[in-house]
Amino acid sequence: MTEQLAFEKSRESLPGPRLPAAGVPELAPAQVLPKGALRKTPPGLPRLSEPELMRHFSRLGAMNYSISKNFYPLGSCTMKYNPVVNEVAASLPGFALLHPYQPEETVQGALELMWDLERALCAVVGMDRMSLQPAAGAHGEWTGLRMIQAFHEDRGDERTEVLVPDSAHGTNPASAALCGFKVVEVKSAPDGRVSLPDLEAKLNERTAALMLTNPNTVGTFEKDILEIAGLVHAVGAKLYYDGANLNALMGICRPGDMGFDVVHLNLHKTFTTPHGGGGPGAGPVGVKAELEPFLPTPTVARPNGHFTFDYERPKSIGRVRSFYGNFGMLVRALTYILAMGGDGLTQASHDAVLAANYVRQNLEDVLEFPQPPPCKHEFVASARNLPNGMKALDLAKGLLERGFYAPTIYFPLIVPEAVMVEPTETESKATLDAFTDAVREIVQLAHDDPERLHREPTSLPVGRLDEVAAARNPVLRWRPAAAD
Amino acid sequence: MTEQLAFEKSRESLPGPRLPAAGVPELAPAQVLPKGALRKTPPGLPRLSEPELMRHFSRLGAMNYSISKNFYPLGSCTMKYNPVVNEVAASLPGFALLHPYQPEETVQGALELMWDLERALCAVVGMDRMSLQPAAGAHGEWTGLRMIQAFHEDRGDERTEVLVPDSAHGTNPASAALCGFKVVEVKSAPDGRVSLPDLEAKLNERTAALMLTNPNTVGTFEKDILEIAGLVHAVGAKLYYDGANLNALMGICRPGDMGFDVVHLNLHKTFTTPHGGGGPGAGPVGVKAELEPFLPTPTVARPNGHFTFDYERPKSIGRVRSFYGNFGMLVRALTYILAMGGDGLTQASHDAVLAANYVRQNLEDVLEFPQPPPCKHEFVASARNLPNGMKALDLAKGLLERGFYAPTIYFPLIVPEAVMVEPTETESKATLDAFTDAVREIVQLAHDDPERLHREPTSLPVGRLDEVAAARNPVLRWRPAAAD
Amino acid sequence: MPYLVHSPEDRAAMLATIGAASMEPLLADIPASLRVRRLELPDGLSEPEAMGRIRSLAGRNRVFEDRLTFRGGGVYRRFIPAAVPAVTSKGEFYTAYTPYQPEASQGWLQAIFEFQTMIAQLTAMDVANASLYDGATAVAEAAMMAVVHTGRDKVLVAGYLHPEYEETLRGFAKGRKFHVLHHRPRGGVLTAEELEAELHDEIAAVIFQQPNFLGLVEDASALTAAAHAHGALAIASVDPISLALLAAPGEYGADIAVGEGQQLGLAPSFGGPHVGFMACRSELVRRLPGRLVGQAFDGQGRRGFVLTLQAREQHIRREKATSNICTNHALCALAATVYLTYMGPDGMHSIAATSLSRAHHLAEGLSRLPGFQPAFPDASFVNEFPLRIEKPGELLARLAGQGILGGLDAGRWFPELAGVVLFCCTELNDPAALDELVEACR
Amino acid sequence: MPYLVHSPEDRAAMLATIGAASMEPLLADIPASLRVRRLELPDGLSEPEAMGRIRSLAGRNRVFEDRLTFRGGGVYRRFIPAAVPAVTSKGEFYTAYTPYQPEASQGWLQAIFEFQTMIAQLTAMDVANASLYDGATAVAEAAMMAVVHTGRDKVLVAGYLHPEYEETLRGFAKGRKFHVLHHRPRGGVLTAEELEAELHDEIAAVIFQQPNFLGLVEDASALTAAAHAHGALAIASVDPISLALLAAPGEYGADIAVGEGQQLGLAPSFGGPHVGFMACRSELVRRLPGRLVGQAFDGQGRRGFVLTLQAREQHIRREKATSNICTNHALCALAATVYLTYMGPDGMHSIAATSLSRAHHLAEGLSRLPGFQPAFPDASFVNEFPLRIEKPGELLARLAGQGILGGLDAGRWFPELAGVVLFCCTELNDPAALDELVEACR
Ligand SMILES: Cc1ncc(COP(=O)(O)O)c(C=O)c1O
Ligand SMILES: Cc1ncc(COP(=O)(O)O)c(C=O)c1O
Repeated sequence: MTEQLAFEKSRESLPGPRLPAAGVPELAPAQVLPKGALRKTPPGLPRLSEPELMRHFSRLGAMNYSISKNFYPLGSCTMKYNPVVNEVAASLPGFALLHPYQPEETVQGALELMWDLERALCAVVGMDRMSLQPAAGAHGEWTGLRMIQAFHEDRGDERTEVLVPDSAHGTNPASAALCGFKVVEVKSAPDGRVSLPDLEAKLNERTAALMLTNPNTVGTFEKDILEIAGLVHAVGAKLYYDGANLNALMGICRPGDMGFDVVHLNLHKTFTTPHGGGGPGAGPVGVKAELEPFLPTPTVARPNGHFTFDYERPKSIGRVRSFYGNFGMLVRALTYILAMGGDGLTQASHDAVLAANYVRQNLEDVLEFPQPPPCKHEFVASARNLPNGMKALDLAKGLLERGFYAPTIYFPLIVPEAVMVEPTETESKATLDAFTDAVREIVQLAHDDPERLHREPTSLPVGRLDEVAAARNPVLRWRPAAAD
Repeated sequence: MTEQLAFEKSRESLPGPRLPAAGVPELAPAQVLPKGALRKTPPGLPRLSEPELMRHFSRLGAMNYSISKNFYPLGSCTMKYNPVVNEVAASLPGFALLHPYQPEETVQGALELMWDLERALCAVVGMDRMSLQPAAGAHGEWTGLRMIQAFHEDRGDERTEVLVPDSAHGTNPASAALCGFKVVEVKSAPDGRVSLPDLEAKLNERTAALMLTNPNTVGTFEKDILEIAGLVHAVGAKLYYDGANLNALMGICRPGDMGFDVVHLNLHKTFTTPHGGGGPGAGPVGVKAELEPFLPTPTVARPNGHFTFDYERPKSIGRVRSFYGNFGMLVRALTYILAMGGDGLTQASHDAVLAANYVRQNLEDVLEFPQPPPCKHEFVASARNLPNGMKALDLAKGLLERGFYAPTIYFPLIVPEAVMVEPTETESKATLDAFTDAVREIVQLAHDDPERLHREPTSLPVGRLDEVAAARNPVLRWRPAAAD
Repeated sequence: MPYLVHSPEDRAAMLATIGAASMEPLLADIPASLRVRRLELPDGLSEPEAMGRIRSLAGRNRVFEDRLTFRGGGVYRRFIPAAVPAVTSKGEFYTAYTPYQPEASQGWLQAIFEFQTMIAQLTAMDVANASLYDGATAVAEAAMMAVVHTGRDKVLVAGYLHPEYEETLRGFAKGRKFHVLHHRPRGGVLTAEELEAELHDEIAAVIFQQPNFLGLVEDASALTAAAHAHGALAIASVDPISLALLAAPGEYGADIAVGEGQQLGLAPSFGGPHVGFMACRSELVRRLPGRLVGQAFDGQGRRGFVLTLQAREQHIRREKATSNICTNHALCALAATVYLTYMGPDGMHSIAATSLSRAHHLAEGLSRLPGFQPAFPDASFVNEFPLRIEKPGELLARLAGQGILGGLDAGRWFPELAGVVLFCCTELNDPAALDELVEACR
Repeated sequence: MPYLVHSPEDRAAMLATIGAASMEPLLADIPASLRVRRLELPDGLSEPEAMGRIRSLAGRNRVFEDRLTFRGGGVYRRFIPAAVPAVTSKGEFYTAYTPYQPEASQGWLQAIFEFQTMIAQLTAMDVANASLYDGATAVAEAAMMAVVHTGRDKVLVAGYLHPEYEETLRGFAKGRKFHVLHHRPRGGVLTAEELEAELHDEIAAVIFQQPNFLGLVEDASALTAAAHAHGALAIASVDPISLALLAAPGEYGADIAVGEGQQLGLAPSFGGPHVGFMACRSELVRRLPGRLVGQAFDGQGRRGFVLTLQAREQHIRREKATSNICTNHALCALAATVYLTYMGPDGMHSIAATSLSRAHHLAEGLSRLPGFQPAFPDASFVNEFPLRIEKPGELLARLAGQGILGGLDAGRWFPELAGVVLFCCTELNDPAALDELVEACR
């Protein structure tokens, strides 16, 4: 069942909500503002009563898949359980009501929280300092590359290229481009790892950095990482770590020890801040000491027991957004780290790897696996050989029909009909087994009744939507009937 | 899709949650407790991790109808919108964390809140004082009857009977019986109102009270209420008001002016405290001055600007439960009253009456209406003449299938195949129209394809459940497989 | 106006459908003499203004810290997992009605079925109901069950039952016309001999609290056996957390177990809403008050849950019902269900054992102070204990001044206990807090 | 351990299925030299202990009252209807991923479609995207759109743009290799003549803030016209609440409207997460950064919503994408959607008009004090205004001591504005609070 838009439920004569009266002499805007500055027609917002509003959004919520509901096997997204206590923490008035420009002596707790979180994250990844400012992973990538750019410039070393594996997430090349770099693609070897010969061929004195994630996007550990780091550093370039896949490694090994110079993390993946239907996240960036001078301003310092924002950082790339970062997400991440501890985070990564290998093993006979086991926290299968020409997309829709979300499909680009599954450490064995059963059932259906599979999903508010038509003739907003 | 029980998801070796260590010398229970006092086998509670727990209850929530989801036409239940801000109010630490035995000077705000609420409710119903102690409507009825009992006893007047109309809610006779009274049923006239001749015949010097609700349970105003009150008072009995139907009358007329001596209210109906799937509610009881000495102890007093609990009430019936009532619900009710104000409550009752008459009118040609219009906040139809022997139950199940909850059915008992609809003031015209359409569709289906209607609902987690078998062989708990 | 949904046009259209020119025809059957000109309340406030008033009321209360709250007496500060309010604040649960239509209410019905099972497991009884208002009315309902079941008209309160529960019971007894006797032991807890002397064949039930109101552990087996020897039912009012350590009512043969569930995930909230629970032996199931959820199957054999054995209830049986209860405390029962699921057996044991260790540590520390002594040194306790103190009023006022909500003055209710103060400890009173209390009592 | 789900048996069974005796074979491809012995963090805490630490951090911050907060500068205390967090705290929304699979994500997709529409309506522009990180990066993204669209490599910041937005913009410009010029007017607001003098044909866009950082109302039409006269785009960074009163960017012909949505139902939260919004003319739609939701139909003709025009985005276009943004600020956009739905046109007008009346009342009151004077007496303002004060630092410290978060010292960023303090008023600063501030400033 679909739902009317709020605009369609609106009634023109419904009065607005009760709000405080001014209580001082009321001014008409025209009394104090130039005529030309005034709005001509009031904004066409919907008019709904509060009961209608709450019902509207409750119904929309019910039309939506979420972790609350069931398993989210989205590879590369680390859709793990979001602890409810984190939400309580972030909404404490002592955090939620702080103005960013309050006097520093009135926000010592907030600064200490940032200080603690920076150190905890550094401990996990083995870096020296971190900026908590970037708002998401891509923003962190851009920030990291800007620092690398500034580092090279500072040494009078002009470097114009960033190397990115062909298996990389789209944000890597996009961030590099946004930073003014030329993007040079590095090929993957058949096992999904970086091709060392190709890397060597492409590294040179123009190379500013190589961006990698490890485990890589096919879920395999880059076992030659020390050699890779050596090659990169040998030409004077920096090694950048895309932390989206950190969930495999906590307490097991550290990017900092592998030779990475800059690391971004996705607190909304590894550190359980909720994904929120597409953010807000947080993408802290860690660096080795050498790059510290270039960190965004301000950083948090503690000159003599008192916390303060440090703006006196002449080599800094400056701020990368307003204020100090998505502070509310930082509160959630620290709450999680305190609850998990070093022991808990380590077990989490072990369990994430265990779950991925378990699901992979259980699907071994129904899907194709371009890479040999073991995987780390995720794996990529190929739906290329599904019966009757059924595709990864059909598998995905079949899963929706059976009460699961779909894996990431058609990424990474190096695997045809890619089906990328990341179970995370917070899904029970019973759930993983039910997922495997659903995949098997779909593969069987592809064999027995491909027509039916192709019609799925049928039990959701809508069936397969025509995305091609939607993009050809985009309708990106509602318009009042008259204006249509 | 049904859901496993938490017990069925449990795994024996799953460790419990992290909890604080004692931090003092740890004692084994056997060190300080007599051996015979110790538990032999640990309680067989389920072992679930927090992620499983949250998913479990989220899934149960999704299997449940609620006001959040859609219209609840349950007659007599006043299922109106529950303002979300009320929930915020009740969870303020300044209320939620108060111990009931804190020193009075540390709970002045709580006492003032109770004082304010008592006065506001008295203003709505026209009574002199009120006790906020009862936990629900039925508890309020019992409390009110106990006061009437004590009042008569205090005057040496032994009265053993309570009159209750045959249309009354089951709690009325049950409360009277629980109070040791003999219940005498008063007949309803064909129009659903109290039969005056029958009332006169049954009133006598043994009568302690007549319990009424007005509008009565068929949704009709007892227009002879002043005459009824006269008759009741003439024999020295008291008139009791069941406030479940107050939603029709706020700002229009007051039970106190009609001659009622005792009134209970359901804050979980008229005053928007959420019904919570079956409570907690709150059932304050108001009295005329004459009955004030009998109110439960303690009441809130303000001797000299300072609020205090008054325990010095020698004629009081004593307390009717622990502490001071469902305080959290009182906070919600006062928040609602502040937001609505006298003007808002008045409009609410007008709108409730309007909505009921509107829906009634729209169903005039498809259902039978034993009582003529106008109704007040609710109406009762009869499904007696549905085609092909379809019953009120079939209509109810058909509504579930179409995304609505069912009206109250088979109550009041005086209407055969009763279908009791209370739209409330917080359902939009669009929703009411959709409901009417659904009823029409079902009546049509009863005509066209009774078999299909009889199979409904088909789109919910389960179909019609065999309640007879369930009661014949009751399984009221899960048991571990071994013990089965 | 807040929470109203109609535009003036909507109202006009609805009136037009009805065929009324205004609201007046719809109200015409209300005698004119009864119509009020206006509701004598101030006009409504906007949400921020209403909340401003409410916040200012909340601000006029003093909130003691969890760790410095040592007062119990039936309501305790305990750790409430964030998962509990996260579940109970779901609109899907709290805006639902009692699950009359089972097909559309499986979520609630299953949750109640789980609650019933958990209470049965915790008490080791056969069955439990869907909840009652609170611990006090649960005792009263249990007494009424016993009166009906045995056909006798007296119940005996044996030992220190919560005084407010006893007062509540007396009110119900007055209505239902049975008698409440009581016996208060000199030694804080009852001996079987003392009880025996009070028992006779007119007694429908022996009601005792475990641990009793003073926090002391009764010899529940002996009390139960004595009751049974006289044909009376044994009704145990139990602390649900203590059941992780103490013998369960079902283990010592009690007939009905009742109690207050506030400690299972509910805020103190100035005394309510909390939740009463009740469990009993199978033989008594048809005498249970209130809702009961049972298993049922649909035509396709799918398992579901329904309200069942409704022939006990007011809406079917009216004046012959086992109780008048209708709306109960479902949402509080849901909180308890989430709490017990979170804790599991290990969590319950940890909470109870930590509380016990800390309480004994505190009792020792306080008893060493001059002017403090155990009120009943021979009795054992779990996490609440009575001390005899010279000037309790002064001490407690002094502690409050230092932000400590000290023990509860039992002399308020029991003249024989003048000077006796009950201190309690939970997992929230960290060791440093215990030290602070001892220091402040010096 | 919290949030982990497997029992030891589960783990053993999973390893057995895999055919591994322990975790080691699964980690064997990690060079031994890289393996760490242990993660150097303390062991985990129970929930009450972790929250104890977190609460103690929160407790070390000072929370100023809503009514006594007069500091804005991009982040404002506004009334947040309880409905807003009630919606955004639903697990159904906040635990969802970006809605890649539309059939299972209609709730989110429709909410974003509604957000896009509301932003378009508010700004009177053709289309809006699904959100950006914040107001600062929204300005930067808009500038980059203009640079690409015009093929020019300079943007002009005209007048007082939020200094942190300008700094952010400069960072993006460094990377993308375009130049940021700026002109700060002497009179607080720009005149068309002043602007004209700065304009030339290499300028891709004129970027201005309305009201500007000082709270003053720019002549947006004139600035827009001047930009267009030189083939530059006009980018307006707007305050969404002010749009209830002030001409909308679409009304004066701006090409791109951006802004910070914090005031639409989001807590200050020490500066984030908030939400950036962006709207533009239809011609620019394929240059928009980030997510866009569009209408689509299924085989049965049912309307639904999908992520669309993805050929702009990084996951399809990689280095050729319009932006690198992936995760955006959807949940904050949802908050704004709920807020705007709650307010409707009347509510928005009421909030804005009340703020305006109060701000003018306050400005008058403060300006009467000795040592206080309007910094730019000829300029008009909505609800934030600059005063010139003798010793701003001392005054603000004194106010803080009295629990008042006074205005914002603009001299911190702009040397020419030493001694200028920006005061703001919203619907939460009740008249008594205004009096208190004036009194405290005496
Ligand atoms: C491998 C990888 N890198 C980068 C990103 C970008 O992170 P964000 O979406 O937080 O910008 C993602 C996630 O979407 C990712 O999976
Ligand atoms: C008419 C009437 N009277 C009394 C009651 C009993 O109220 P409660 O359920 O709060 O005990 C109800 C509601 O269930 C009712 O509808």
